[in-house]
Amino acid sequence: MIPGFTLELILYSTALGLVSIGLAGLVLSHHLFRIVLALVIAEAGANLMLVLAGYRWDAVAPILTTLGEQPQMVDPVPQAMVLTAIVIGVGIQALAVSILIRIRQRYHTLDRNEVAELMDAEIAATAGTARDVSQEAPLGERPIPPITDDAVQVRGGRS
Amino acid sequence: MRNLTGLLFAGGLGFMLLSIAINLDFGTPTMLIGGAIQSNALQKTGATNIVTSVVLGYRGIDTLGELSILFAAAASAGLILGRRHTTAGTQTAGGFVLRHGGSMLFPLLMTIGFYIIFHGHLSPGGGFQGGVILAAAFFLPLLARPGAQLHHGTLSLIEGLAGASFVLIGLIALQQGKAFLQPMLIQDTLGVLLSAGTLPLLYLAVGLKVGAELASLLSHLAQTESDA
Amino acid sequence: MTLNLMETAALAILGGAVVLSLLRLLLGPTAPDRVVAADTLAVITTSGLVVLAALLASPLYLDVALIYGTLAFVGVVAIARAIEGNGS
Amino acid sequence: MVDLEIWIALLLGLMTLSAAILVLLVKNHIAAVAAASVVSLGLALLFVLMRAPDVAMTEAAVGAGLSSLILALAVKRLGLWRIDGKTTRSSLLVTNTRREKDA
Repeated sequence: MIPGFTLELILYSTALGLVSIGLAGLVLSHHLFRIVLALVIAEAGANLMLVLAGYRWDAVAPILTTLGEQPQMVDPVPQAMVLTAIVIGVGIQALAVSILIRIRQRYHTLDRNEVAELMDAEIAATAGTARDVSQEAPLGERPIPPITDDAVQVRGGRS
Repeated sequence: MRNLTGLLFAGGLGFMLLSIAINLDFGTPTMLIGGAIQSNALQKTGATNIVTSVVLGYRGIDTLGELSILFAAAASAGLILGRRHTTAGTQTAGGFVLRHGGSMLFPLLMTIGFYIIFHGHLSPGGGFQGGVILAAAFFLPLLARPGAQLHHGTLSLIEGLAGASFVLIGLIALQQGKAFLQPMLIQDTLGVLLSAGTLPLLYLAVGLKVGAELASLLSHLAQTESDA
Repeated sequence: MTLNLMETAALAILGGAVVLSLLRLLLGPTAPDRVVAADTLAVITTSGLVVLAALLASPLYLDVALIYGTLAFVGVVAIARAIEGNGS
Repeated sequence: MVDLEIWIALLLGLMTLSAAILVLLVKNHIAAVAAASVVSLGLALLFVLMRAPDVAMTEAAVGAGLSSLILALAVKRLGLWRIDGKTTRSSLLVTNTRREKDA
């Protein structure tokens, strides 16, 4: 065996790779559903890293099987944290999915840039102002216009 | 340009974590808190599964917080999806194998779920895992027969009662002059099913709450109207 | 610790099975190929968990295999219903 | 024993990482969901190897059952089961060419 090539190193690089892949997917993907999947991967990597923090190479699982003299055990505290983190992760995932369903119903697309553009246009139409063309050159100062009747209707109407 | 920035960000984060890793010694944690918990858990809580004694005994109020986060996620997902349900019968029903396999698997899944919940203080498992299994068991008939409905009123009733009994057990401990949610240890033999004082009751409450929440979340997701 | 013949054979067979299904998962030209490969990996994992429980000499890990075996069915059925399509 | 664990962890880590890359690269969304369930499968085995049976059980229940259930329902509700990854804007056009491009 190569010295320095330990189990912890393999586990750590797996966790590191999962977090990096998840983050890269989070920034690079253009499809919103793919972004949710990337979030799931990054979360899995973070869980692996947390459990690795309490791992001992010469220990047994933190469950007592005999009374009396106990063998060395792994740290139970990170495991208890990860236990609840996984269940909460699935709740967050369901929430993200339901938001995606709403976005799809309203804008009929799931591309990140298109959704952002449509949302911008809708906000601008509701407020009765012109849209910002780009982030670098905004339109300058805009007085808040009085709310007209059709703006009120737009706001309250379509769902 | 934007892709390049993203890749640079991910790569830089990976490099940072790697350079942190060189200075850490994984595999031999010092375990100051963990060691103290391991030597005291059996006398203080009576559970042979030390993870259970950490989740419910030492960090019980954290678990209450996690339950409320899960409740908030499920409630807001239901709020976002709304009440507009699709009409029954638009989906194709499952085939013969799926329908009868689902009916035969339902009692098996219920048994496994309650086994996992009730043995949470003795062997690996507990309320969170058992609750997930219960939710899957109740959702399986919906997968086979799309027209079927889960009764949302009953689910909210179970969820509310389970959450209230979790808090109530904590308050009883407070009333007996202990800290909130401190486990009340009844002296009995270790390692049998009815041991560890109030911990199995707390895990039963957690399991029912998680199961009811996830089942109602899944049926909301399955029955929402799709216009794709 | 030395492995006896049965354990060596079980590990070799499981490793080969994992590699083969992983190849199908990575190469598989269509989506149903990949889904079937994932299902096969779930079955292999269930038996792998049992072998790990035997290697670590502790019956505690058998519960994990039980849960995995029953719930992988539910997940794969859901994915199959999604492939079936015409849900709307 | 430790040597054996290293080899097992190497195989599982490679499986997890390649499935994670596949999640981001594959075009079809259903295949991506299947690959995500493979990621959590590898994680459950790694947790068993790290002597954490509680966490492994949670990961097995959530990753194999509930997460793929939710994501598969989402694929169905979002109508992604017939759309290739890139061409999201017109599902009509994709439906015609789906025979060739289905992957």
